[in-house]
Amino acid sequence: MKKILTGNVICNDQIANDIYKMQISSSHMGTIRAGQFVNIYLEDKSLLLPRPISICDADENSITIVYKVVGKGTKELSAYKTNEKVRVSTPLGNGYFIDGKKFGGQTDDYKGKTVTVVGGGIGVPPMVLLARKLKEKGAQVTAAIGFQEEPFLVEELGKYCSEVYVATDNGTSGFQGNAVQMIREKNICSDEYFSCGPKVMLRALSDFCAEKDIPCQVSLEERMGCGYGACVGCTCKVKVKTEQGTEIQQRGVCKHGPVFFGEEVAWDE
Amino acid sequence: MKKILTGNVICNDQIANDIYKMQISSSHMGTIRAGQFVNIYLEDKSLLLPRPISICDADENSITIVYKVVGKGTKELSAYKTNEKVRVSTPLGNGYFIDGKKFGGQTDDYKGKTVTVVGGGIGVPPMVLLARKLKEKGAQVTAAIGFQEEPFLVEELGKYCSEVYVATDNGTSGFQGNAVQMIREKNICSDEYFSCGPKVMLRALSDFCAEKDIPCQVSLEERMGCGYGACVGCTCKVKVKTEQGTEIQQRGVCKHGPVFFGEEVAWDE
Amino acid sequence: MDLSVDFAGVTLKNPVTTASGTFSARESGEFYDINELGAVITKGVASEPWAGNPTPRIAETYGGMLNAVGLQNPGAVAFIEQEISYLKDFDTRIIANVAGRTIEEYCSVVEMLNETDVAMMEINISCPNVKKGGIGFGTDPRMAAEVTKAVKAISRKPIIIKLTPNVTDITEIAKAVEAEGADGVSLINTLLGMKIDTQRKKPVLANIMGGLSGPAVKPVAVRMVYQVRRAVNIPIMGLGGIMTGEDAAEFIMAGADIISVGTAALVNPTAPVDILQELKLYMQEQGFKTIADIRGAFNA
Amino acid sequence: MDLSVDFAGVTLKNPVTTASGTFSARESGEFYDINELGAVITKGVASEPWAGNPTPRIAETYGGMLNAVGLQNPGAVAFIEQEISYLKDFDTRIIANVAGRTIEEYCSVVEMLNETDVAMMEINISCPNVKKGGIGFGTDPRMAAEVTKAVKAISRKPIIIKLTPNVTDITEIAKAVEAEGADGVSLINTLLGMKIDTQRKKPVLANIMGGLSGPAVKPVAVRMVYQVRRAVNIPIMGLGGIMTGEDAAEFIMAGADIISVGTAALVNPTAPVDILQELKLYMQEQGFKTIADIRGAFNA
Ligand SMILES: Cc1cc2nc3c(=O)[nH]c(=O)nc-3n(C[C@H](O)[C@H](O)[C@H](O)COP(=O)(O)OP(=O)(O)OC[C@H]3O[C@@H](n4cnc5c(N)ncnc54)[C@H](O)[C@@H]3O)c2cc1C
Ligand SMILES: Cc1cc2nc3c(=O)[nH]c(=O)nc-3n(C[C@H](O)[C@H](O)[C@H](O)COP(=O)(O)OP(=O)(O)OC[C@H]3O[C@@H](n4cnc5c(N)ncnc54)[C@H](O)[C@@H]3O)c2cc1C
Ligand SMILES: Cc1cc2nc3c(=O)[nH]c(=O)nc-3n(C[C@H](O)[C@H](O)[C@H](O)COP(=O)(O)O)c2cc1C
Ligand SMILES: Cc1cc2nc3c(=O)[nH]c(=O)nc-3n(C[C@H](O)[C@H](O)[C@H](O)COP(=O)(O)O)c2cc1C
Ligand code: FES
Ligand code: FES
Repeated sequence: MKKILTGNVICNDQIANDIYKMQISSSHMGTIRAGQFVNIYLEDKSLLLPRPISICDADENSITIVYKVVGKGTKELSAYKTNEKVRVSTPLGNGYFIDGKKFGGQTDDYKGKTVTVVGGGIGVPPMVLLARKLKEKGAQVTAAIGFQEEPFLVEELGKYCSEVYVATDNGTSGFQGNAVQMIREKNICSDEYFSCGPKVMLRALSDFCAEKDIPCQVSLEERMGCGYGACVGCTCKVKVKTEQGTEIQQRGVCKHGPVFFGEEVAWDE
Repeated sequence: MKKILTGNVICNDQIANDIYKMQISSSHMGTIRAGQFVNIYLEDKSLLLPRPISICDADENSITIVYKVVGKGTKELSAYKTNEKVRVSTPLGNGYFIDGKKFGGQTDDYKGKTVTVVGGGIGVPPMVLLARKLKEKGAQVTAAIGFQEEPFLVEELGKYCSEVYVATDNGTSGFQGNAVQMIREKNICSDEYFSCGPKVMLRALSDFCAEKDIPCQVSLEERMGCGYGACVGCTCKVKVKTEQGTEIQQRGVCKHGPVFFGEEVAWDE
Repeated sequence: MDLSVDFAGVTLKNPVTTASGTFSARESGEFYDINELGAVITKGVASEPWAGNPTPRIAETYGGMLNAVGLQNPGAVAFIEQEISYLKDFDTRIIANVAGRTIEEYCSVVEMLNETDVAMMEINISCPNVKKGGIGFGTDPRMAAEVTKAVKAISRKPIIIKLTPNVTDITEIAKAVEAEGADGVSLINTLLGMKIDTQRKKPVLANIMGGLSGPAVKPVAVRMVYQVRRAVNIPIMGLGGIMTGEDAAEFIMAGADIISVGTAALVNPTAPVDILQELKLYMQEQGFKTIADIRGAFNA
Repeated sequence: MDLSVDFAGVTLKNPVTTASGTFSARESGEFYDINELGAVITKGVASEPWAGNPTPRIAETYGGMLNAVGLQNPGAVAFIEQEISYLKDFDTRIIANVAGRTIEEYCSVVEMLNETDVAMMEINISCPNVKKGGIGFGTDPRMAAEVTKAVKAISRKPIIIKLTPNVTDITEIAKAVEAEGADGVSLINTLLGMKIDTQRKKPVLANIMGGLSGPAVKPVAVRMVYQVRRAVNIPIMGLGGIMTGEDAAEFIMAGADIISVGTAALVNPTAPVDILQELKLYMQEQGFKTIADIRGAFNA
């Protein structure tokens, strides 16, 4: 059964401008797949809906999230102190497909493969757990991450990646430009790409991978109601091959996603 | 100007079953008259309206309130810890008329007078400050206070009263019955009576005083909106002598009260 | 304590149901045991698949939310195959919520559902009537009556008409559908609302307007249940902002026979079963033995 | 930055006003400087004193409140003597809110106010029409038009008609009053609601039903302002749940020319001036120089 748990804040630190990292102790989280998210239920009673936040990292007894303060909910979160309670769901969504169970192309065995995790801004956090899992599966992992100005999670990614390429919009750190431009210019090659970030970036990466005919997974974001598939609030459009040719169908981002294959997403719809 | 201040909780202790005493540090409270109340503004954003609570006691830099947990708002209050912030208005309402300014009958000079403060249940708290002020003005103060079961503030009243008579509905402490029955049976005589508590008790006291032709002030309670006279939510009916005889008029409890003269209240309306 | 209720000729083991559009059999079933509920009400289903509205479809408001899902649904055939066939094995009643843009569309869904395990059908007449320029069927007593008459003529299951609150006088609509034989009414659907993002300077919802639900609207819902209870004799399903067991009791006092939990299930996935537990607790505290006792205790 | 606005031919130094029934000159003036506001709108006043409803008149709901004050007022004569004569010395516009149970009553107040310092009159047509069995004037376009026509014929000040949200189509009412010469409309008045105390098993309000206001209703208000803006050409005063400067901007984007602060002033006595400050801050951040800039930036 899925559940809403009450966890304890282990730490909640600002790691960059407006960016916070919170570690939450919570047993009973169950199996966690990279790319899954949790719903955070707020205390402010004027705000009813949960806030979906990607799992950045996890161990037996805790999960770590990294979030940006953009409104009242994340503002509330940023004020939580060590040992305060936080209500959080067990993992939601499918996460990245790296278990070789779904979709023929993927395999559980990443030995000898090179993969690149591509994160943009607040899409960087889920890349940490993903890089770790991919490394555990034997892949050689590269990270290509882009920020507006101030990079974060570079060190964490460094633990699991052989190389961490950083881009910033204004060039204050690393490459000047976005992560996909950097991949092109630095010719960062891989057998597979995994990504989370702004839609424009995901699309650019998807186009890049299509050109090269390399598999690519992207994590989409959509405004959510329930976060668990009950309200049909969060659909995106995907291309589905049917007997009559390709059909545009709708998929719940929270339930069928948030991760989709780049080629599957109907970017223009 | 009236204000909403942010005070600090100095202490917030349970003093009886469901009854709490909170001391709030707050400079800038201005002059405080006995029988005035403050509006407490809550943190729970689903609850918009302030909670009116009588001032139980006050010194230069703090006020003390005593409240009963009856719903969500008072439940929230009961959880406030020392040093937490609490938003509170400066004093509201008129309080008891003991300054001889209003209404011909009253005089500032209570020397040699005997007065009785009569409190019922959660109407007992404002009697503490009142007893103190009356004692300061030279009166000999008696307290007659009634409770359902568990008495509170007996000691505090003892500081300012020559005698504190306690009644409980079930007789577990002191007199068995209500405060006004006790006054009648124990023949607690006075030059003036002051009271706060359930409407039935106030009325019984008012009847008692009318029989004896002794002045009597009662503090009424009404469901409030604003608490400062803007919304006309909290009216009560009073008898007003006009040229055409006695007329029933409406008065705002928060603004013109909460204290009225017993003979003035139109109890049957 | 006996929580069972008879509603439009069907016995429910308790009065708690899930509001249409906020319950999905498999997904909600991952959080609690569906068997505990008196009935489940499924998402609006039309005769053919509907794509619904573009995203964003959801906005949060003070104590409430807006949705403009636009009745996205896979059509009755897929719905029966996927949802009803799954739900029929649970020990709970199935109430199917039916959408349509013409009377013919409503009727076609009702005919298909006649053959299934649904216990009743709830007709959502807040849908825009495409033949009448998109005006909601539910805002005009005559149109509401027409839909009711047409579906009653062919339905082999009890018909509940779901009323919209966006009307001057909801009792008029309730009386009109009662006169045409509706077996019950449910209310309220969402209030039409809108939110503007003052940072982006545009409406939050792609559809501009959407339906307001959640605790913010509860006082309107309770008022309407109270009014409708005094206007018609058919049973009432009450909903709109129910978040707690006492909220459920409030609707029952106002005149509801059974209640539905909608937005609360987004705020807290186990809300329907939690509310059922709280309702039991409340009844215990008050010494109420039956649902009828709750209603009986109320005096206005 | 220039916050001034022209509203129905009257210039206000800024668009922030106080909603009728939630402002009292002396009492509100104990918390802030009334001179700061664009205008103050006074409590509903009738030709003769009204006693209003019995207490309790106030109930709290999730993110909102119910009131059933019942338009208690001392009558126009006392009102002019006590309130207008006090307010006229402030550097703010006075808008008098007018109540009536017959067209004659409305007209009699308007005649009395003609002679005073009020800048405009806001006609509250949510009042029950005693000649038509207590149906609100504001729920029927014909009745709304009749009131408008009658008061326009005698008023020497601009007439704002205050619309009720408890209608199927608010644009119909807005168009009807525009056609009869209303100089502006204000919306929304309160939504009809009800709350039951499940411990005491009776309605919280002595009057059973009351008017819902506060942030809970804001999405309904914004939607109606947006709809009315597209239906009529006269200026709009927007209100309903405004709690912050950005809420005020939201109403302006939706189509309001000026806004009113009601329930917020009970939640926080200095709300009207706080909201004005926040609105200025928001305009600064966004680089807006005038109120028209806010509206202009919106694109649906
Ligand atoms: C699957 C998923 C994973 C996410 N992971 C992360 C993460 O790891 N770290 C992180 O900082 N953010 C993440 N987000 C975005 C995060 O959910 C929003 O930033 C957050 O809900 C905003 O809440 P708020 O109350 O602070 O802002 P609000 O005041 O509600 O809104 C401020 C702005 O935030 C955006 N927003 C609000 N709610 C959502 C929502 N439910 N989905 C998307 N955008 C929204 C809107 O653009 C809005 O204008 C994720 C979103 C999704 C859907
Ligand atoms: C002038 C005045 C002075 C008061 N002084 C005190 C005091 O010193 N100590 C104390 O414990 N209480 C006092 N009260 C009562 C106190 O305001 C209420 O108990 C409190 O507001 C309840 O808030 P709640 O959220 O806990 O309860 P809610 O959940 O709001 O309501 C629970 C019950 O409390 C009662 N109640 C709620 N709001 C009010 C209100 N504004 N006025 C009266 N009754 C209300 C109702 O009967 C309601 O059914 C005073 C009330 C007034 C008007
Ligand atoms: C996301 C969402 C989807 C909804 N879909 C439907 C629907 O398909 N058919 C329907 O009749 N009502 C639908 N509704 C309305 C609810 O069933 C209910 O009437 C309304 O939300 C009020 O109840 P609540 O406040 O408990 O949510 C939907 C509501 C929400 C929030
Ligand atoms: C206590 C109270 C009294 C009111 N009295 C009046 C009134 O006399 N005349 C009127 O037109 N509106 C009256 N209203 C309605 C408000 O002016 C306003 O239209 C409504 O409350 C919505 O705005 P808000 O959510 O900002 O309060 C009253 C509202 C409240 C809360
Ligand atoms: S957010 Fe409710 S279905 Fe995805
Ligand atoms: S509570 Fe608003 S006038 Fe008294």
